[in-house]
Amino acid sequence: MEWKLALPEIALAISALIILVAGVIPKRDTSFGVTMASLGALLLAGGLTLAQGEGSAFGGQYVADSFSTFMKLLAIAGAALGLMLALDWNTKQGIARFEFPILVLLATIGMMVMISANDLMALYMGLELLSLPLYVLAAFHRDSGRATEAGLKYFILGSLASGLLLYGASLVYGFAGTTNFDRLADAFSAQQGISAGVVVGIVFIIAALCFKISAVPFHMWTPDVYEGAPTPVTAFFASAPKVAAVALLTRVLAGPFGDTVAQWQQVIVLVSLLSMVMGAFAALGQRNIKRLMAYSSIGHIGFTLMGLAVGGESGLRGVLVYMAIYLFMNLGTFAVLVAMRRDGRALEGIDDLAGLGRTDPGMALAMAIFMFSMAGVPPMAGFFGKLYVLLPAIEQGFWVLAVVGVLSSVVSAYYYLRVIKVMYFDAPVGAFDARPAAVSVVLAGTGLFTGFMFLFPAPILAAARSAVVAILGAG
Amino acid sequence: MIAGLAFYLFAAILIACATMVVTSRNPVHSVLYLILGFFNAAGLFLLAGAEFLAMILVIVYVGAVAVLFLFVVMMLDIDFAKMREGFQRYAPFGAVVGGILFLELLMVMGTWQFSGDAAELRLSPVPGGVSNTVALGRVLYTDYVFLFQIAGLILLVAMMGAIVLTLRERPGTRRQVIEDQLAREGKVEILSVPSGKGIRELGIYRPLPKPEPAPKQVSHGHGHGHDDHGHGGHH
Amino acid sequence: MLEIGLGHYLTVSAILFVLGVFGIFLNRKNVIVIMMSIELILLSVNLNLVAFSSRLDDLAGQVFAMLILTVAAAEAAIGLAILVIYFRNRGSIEVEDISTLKG
Amino acid sequence: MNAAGFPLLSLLTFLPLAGALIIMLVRGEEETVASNARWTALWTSLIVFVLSLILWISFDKTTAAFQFEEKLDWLPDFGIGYHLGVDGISVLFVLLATALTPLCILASWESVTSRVREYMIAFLILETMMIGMFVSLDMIMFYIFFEGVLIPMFLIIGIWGGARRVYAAYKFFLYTFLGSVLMLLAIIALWYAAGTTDIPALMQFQVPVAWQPIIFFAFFASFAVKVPMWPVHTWLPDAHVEAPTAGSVILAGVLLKMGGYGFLRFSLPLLPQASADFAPFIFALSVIAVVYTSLVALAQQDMKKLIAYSSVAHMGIVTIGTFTFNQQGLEGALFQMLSHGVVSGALFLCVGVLYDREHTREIARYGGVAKILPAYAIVFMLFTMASVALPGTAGFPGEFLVIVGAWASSPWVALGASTGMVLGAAYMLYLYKRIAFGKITHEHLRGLKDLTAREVVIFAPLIVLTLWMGIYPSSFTSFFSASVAALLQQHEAALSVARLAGIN
Amino acid sequence: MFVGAVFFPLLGCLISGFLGRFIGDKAAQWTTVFFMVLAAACGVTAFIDVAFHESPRTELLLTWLDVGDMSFSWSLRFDTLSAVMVAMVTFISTFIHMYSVGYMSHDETTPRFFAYLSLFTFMMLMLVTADNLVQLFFGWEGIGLASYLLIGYWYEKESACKAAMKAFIVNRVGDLFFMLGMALTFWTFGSLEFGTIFAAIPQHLDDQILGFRSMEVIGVLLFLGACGKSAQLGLHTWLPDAMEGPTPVSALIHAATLVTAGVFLMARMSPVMEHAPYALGFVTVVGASTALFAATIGCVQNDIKRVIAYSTCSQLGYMFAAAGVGLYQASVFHLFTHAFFKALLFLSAGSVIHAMSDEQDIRKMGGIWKKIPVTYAMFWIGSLALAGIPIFAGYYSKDAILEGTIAAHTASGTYAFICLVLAAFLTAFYSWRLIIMTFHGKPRADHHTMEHVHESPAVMLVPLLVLSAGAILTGIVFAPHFIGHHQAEFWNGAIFNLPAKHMIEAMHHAPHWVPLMATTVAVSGIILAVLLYVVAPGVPGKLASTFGGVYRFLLNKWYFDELYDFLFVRPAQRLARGLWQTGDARIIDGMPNGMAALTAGVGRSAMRLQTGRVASYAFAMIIGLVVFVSLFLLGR
Repeated sequence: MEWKLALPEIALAISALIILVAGVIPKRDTSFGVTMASLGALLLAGGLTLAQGEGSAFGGQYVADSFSTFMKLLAIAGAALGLMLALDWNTKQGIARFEFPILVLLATIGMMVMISANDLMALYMGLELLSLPLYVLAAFHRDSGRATEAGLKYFILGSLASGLLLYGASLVYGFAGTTNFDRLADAFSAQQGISAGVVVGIVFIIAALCFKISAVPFHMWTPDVYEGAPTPVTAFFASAPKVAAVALLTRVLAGPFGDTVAQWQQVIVLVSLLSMVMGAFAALGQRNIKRLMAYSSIGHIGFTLMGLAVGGESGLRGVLVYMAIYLFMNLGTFAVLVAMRRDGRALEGIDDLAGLGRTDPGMALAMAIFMFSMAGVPPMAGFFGKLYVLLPAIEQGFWVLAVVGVLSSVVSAYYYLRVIKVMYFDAPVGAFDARPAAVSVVLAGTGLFTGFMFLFPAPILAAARSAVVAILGAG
Repeated sequence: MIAGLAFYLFAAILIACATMVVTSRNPVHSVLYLILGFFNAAGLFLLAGAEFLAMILVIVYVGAVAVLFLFVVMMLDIDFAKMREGFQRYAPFGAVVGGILFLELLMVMGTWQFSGDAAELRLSPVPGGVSNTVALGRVLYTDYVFLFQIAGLILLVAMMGAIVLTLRERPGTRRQVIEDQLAREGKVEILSVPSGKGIRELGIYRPLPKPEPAPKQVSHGHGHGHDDHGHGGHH
Repeated sequence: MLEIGLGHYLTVSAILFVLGVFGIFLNRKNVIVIMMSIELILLSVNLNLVAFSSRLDDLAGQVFAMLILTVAAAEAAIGLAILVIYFRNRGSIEVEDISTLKG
Repeated sequence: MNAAGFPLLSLLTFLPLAGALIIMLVRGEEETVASNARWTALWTSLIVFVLSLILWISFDKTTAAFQFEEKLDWLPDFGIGYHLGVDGISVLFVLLATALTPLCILASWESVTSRVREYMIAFLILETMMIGMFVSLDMIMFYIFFEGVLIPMFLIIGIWGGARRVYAAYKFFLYTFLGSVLMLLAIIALWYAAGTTDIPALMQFQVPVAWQPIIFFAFFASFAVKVPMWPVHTWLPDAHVEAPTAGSVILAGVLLKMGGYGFLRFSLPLLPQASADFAPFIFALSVIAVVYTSLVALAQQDMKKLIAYSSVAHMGIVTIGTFTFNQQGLEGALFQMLSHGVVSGALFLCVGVLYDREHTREIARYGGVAKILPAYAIVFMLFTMASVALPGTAGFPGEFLVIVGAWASSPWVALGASTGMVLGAAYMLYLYKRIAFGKITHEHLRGLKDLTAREVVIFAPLIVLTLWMGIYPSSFTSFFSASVAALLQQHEAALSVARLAGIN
Repeated sequence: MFVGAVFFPLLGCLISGFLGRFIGDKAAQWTTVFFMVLAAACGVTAFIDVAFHESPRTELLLTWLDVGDMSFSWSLRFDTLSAVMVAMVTFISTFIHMYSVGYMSHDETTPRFFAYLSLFTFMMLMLVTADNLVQLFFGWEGIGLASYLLIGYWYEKESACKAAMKAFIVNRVGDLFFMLGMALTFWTFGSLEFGTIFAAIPQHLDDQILGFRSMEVIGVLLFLGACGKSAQLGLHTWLPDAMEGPTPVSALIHAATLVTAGVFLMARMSPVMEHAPYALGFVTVVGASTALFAATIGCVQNDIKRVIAYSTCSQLGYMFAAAGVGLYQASVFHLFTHAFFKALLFLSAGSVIHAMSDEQDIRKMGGIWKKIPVTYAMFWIGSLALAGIPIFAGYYSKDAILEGTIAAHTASGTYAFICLVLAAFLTAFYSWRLIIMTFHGKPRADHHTMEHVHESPAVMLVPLLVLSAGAILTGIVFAPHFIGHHQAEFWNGAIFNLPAKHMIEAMHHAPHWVPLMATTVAVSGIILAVLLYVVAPGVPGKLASTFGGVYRFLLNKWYFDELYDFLFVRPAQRLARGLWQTGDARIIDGMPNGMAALTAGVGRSAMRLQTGRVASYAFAMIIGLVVFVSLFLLGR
């Protein structure tokens, strides 16, 4: 057993337990200390991930390669930034409890397991280890009807998705006699072809993973949950778990199901198309900015899936680059949402941003950068994300995807512009409360990344490239 | 032969129970049918040779999960009279969709094929000569220890989740303070209480807890329930 | 006919699965029933796994099923906890009422 | 590295950005911030302008090759590089951009009073984008700058604009965005076909004939909106009307040229066959644009809207010239773009002068201004005449060359293009008459002051340029003659190759 | 000298225009006059130098445009043709400047006026000295601008503004054809420089464009261009309205110089025109028709300046008719003499108006000849020259034209002859109608005006005297050179005649009754005028009421303005409004706006899908699943 290989996960798990114990014993409120400790743990896990070797462990259930490193770092970053956003918010909202960071830590372990999963069982366990804390986190504001409704909806639909995943997994297992990805790949690459049953199984699995990344038509939970859940939780939802789920989907589709590409490709194409269109249109009439972001994330996932549908080295790289960029610009946007608080009341309406350009130019600037970036206007980072999926899409002749993609980005530009319009063109309605330091840090970091990525794109691109090589080599 | 008959019996009851779970008016009945269904599923597991799982199903599922369901159903104090009947508006269409799904599954299941190399690809072939439980035990803590540990974490999450969501520290409730208990002087006074007389007479009583505020009743069809923010979603 | 093969198990499981699915999207009663439907789906999965496991002579399926049982228990706990707090907030667990968040 | 010995083009491109950063760091009282921002922006843009004069001086006019080249790896995986350079076609546009920006900043000196810091930042960023677009020799970079322009312009229109600014800003943004995303696809398709996005490399590449029409249309979608051509021109009047004066100047002066420049830089050299095939289509649209928008301009009640429509008509001349495929037409188109940049910019400034004093753009609110503002009347008259292409002013050589060039394509196109002469005279003179001539019917006009020293400083260079370009245009055409000749030669060669292929 | 002749006026213009405010009105005026005198001196010297010492030359100034095969420069071409024009323009312009000093003395912004006048002169000189078509076009448009400014000089008058705009825009219509003509010229001859063009003609005789000979098309296009400037039938409508400008302007621009630019163009392009017989025929017909048409209108107009304006129009018709039959020499000669006598007439009219306190309606004049005898005399001289009474300048040139048309022996020539003879009759008639109504009879002005009637100051009278000398003498002095036997040496190749046609010869051999007839016709016209307006003053009124339709038709200038208004102006306005409010706002903007509305609609329905119900969400998922599974199973 190469336990050492899984050191990041193990370290994180042990830290979580220790922090849990440390948090539960004192009688006073320990949430701040616990959060700090959790951030430290995440940092540690990040460091360990960077230092992680390559190889597989636990009878092939766990695999570490540069792909997993890339995605894990993103996930950890997402979790850490999410925690930072939550710090102040939870206190002000009266839900500052030390379990929160620990749940995030456990979810992060789940994500890491997912990303490193090389077995359907590990996949499932990772997914559940991610999902269960998320259900709890969504309902974390337990005195809020909206939060609990969000949690309940998320739970029901999530469970259904798990059911689908399991059903699919059972069919795949039944076909191949194994749940290990490498062996599955062997089974699917065999000459005699594959049965209808396993194809159905694959579809079920894809459907379930599409649920996690909230791709149409499995997206329905997203707007409601995003709106209902506490804002930092939404920030977390929209970032890290998406990265993990995309990683998982990528690994599954590129690895074990790589040889059945003809079967699943059209599904991904369809899902991608629907997601881009839905994300563009349904957001148009939104007044709640969290809901808006939910639809926006659906649209972005559509773009990501475009890369996945195209496949190949460049397509998958597009996926990774897109996710990396999406993660940061999304967290940045949510940092602004977290800071939307006036007279102690948290605000969620787009109109509440009115006049931000005057009352808080720095934050407005950051938000404008994020919005332009999301709309895909160069030179913001978001443009490069889109570019890197469009390039392979056209290279491989996916014209319809590309055209629908860019057109939907025009439609979605409308609502991103509306945010900017409200911030800059409308008269101020009053200043927000002072912005917490942690939020400022997140804003500055993500803002600089989003605005100036074009100057030094090489590191991310190189990392994504080696990650893709790793996964394609494995499959 | 007997196995065959048993299969049909268990399968029939299982399906019937499942149907009742879904269609039954009273959730309590649903839970009870669910329990019955689990028993029958356990029977099917037994027939398939998975004794350990069958037992787990009975113990964990029936013993814990289903009872938990029952408990919650009871606890929530649902007004069954006001429970809505029937199915969604789109039931016919939904039934068609479900029917198609079912037919497709049947079609697939009916013509099940294994991968040619399935035998070679197996990870944990059943070892000969040991019982199912032993065999499982051998692999579970070795080959699958990783997953086992994760399962542990998942249960931890479940525990934390349940606590963090439902535990309320009410003023007046007394928590167990172990130190206090340990530091307690051995002055436990044993009194003989005459029957028919209240503790009050003996002078030992504790204050009653404050009445718990009744859960807010929300009338049906009320558009906005408990909205904690002024800026709700766009309706 | 009494020769019980894989197909029989799979069929039963498929029926269970579809019943579970029906239970989720067709019923208008309360959410607990939906949760029970999910349990039905999981049960059907377990049945599948056990059947395959027995047919393939492979333990992985059973291990998988066991993990599923564990997780399902945890899931049920969390689900019910959420349900309880939801009920506390809204005083109802009817399916139709869980629709404040929409659009 | 290049003739200048240092990365001149990078410096030109990013210096304004540096200025913007400096302004961003300015702190203090609102008044001092505003004044510091103004001065910083002015000095930055002036330095950039002076630097750009190096281009003017040391540009080698005898060659069609790219000069001042800079090349670095940037996104190497897809063969996308950081590649800058200018040739005869682009060099003057750079100068146009650098020359107009300080004027615009001066023009906003007093008229922009709110959020001056942001305004100046937006303008400097805009300058970076504009220069970057003209010096980019990589299509992706080109696209980035091309699109990047939208951001500051959107804000300029939206924040400092008039009453319907939001609608105008949206329309501007979405129209151009829609067009340019299609161009992005075309760029990617070209990249796919050629394996590079490097423009000089692409020019050596023969795009498959079957692909050309679709790519052409994708480029067309973007450039036609930007130019703008009929019938996708309606964003322009709205944008112009609502934008602040300086915004209009830049919009008309430089941004519209991006479309024409795009046609010259991409459509013609890269897609010779499609360009030739669709030339009649372009002609038809352009002639319609000339006649249609000139007529519409005739009916306008708003000064800026009128000039905006006149821009559409003038740019129609440009597109005609671009697709004539002869030296006269192409050089005419280029010259027309430059002159239009100066003249329409100046006209918007003229409108701005009145607007600053009277705060209305409605023509009917003026009349008899010549009596009160004689110096202004002279300036306005000069630019009016330049706008109607009076020989001796900047407007003439371009229009003349285009008409001559168009005749070679088809006399009817030339006829269509030249109707602009009559209609243009009609609407411009009608405008001038209503504003400057007539009795002073609005007494409140009597108190107006004539041009201030600042305004004289703004107009003086434009007047000089207008006359210079009219009287000695060969000092400008000499910059692009070689490049245009090379472009045409290559175009011809490509066409004959295609013809041969067609025969075989 | 050559450069000076052209650029002194510009200098004057700049000084007066930009420094006028600082150096004062008087200084500005006299500066321009001074520079004009210098220019005139240079111009006349240059004329003598070039025409009589046979030294044509071209002064190269600056490369203008150099584009591909197209290259032309700013340069001054001095051959006899341009020298004649330069001399004439500078000379007349100088005196008009001088006259203006007096005429405009009460004006507030005289520097501006003189700047415009000098600018005009400069542009005209650029036109006539152009070495290429483009520079000619520069001058062409330049004089258009200057005339726009001058007509609209009193910009506070609505009618002046309108007239100015009308002049510019109508001219632009002609310019459009000029522009096209240049384009075709370039593509035919590969150059726009006169020398190169003329040299290349033999190689391009049979070039075709759109199924016609290129030469013909060029000819027609350039002539249409000339029509605009020279107010030929169809594009003449601006000229009468242009009388809104100050009278010296009318004299300079609308009599002596600007309007003759078209004729100059024909003469300049004679090598091309000569090879375009059909175009020439067209020129003849249009010219002759204009001559008659304008004359008919001139008979009924009541505005003193308008009458003269129509007479100008008519005389231009003569010139074109001459050019059309190939007699460019006669055409230019008439141009030359006409410049003097028409300027004289206008300035005299100005003097009358000045005297009458700015009254222009001849029905309100009368009985003033004793009060302003010099002006009266001048008017007579001008009219005599105009009517083509022997000895006076007009006689020589007009006679030559009539002879030429009959001698051409072509259908168009004959048509032209008939028209021109009729026009000559009418010309004499309306000229004397004008004289009689203006100066004779009972005073019809009010008492107050009559008291103020006075002779103009010397600064105005001197130019009149000089011009009258010209109106008398130029014919007799220059006829031998322009159209006489020395013409070949005089023109020295500046004008080209097809060797085969021998028009000059033919003209000289025209029937002897022609000059006699011309004189007879003119005299009978005068007699008729006297009969109608002196002997039986009631008759014109009766005639007018009897032939009411004809009278109104003529009075309203053949309803050309109304026709154009109906055909072009109104439809254009309606179209403009329609295109803007319907085309742009509804249809074109309707597309994006409709698209936006549609998008919003789709967005709303997408939002409606999000019902908030868990069961529906689950259902959506299941539908998706079923669709995908079906897709697979069916797709396999």
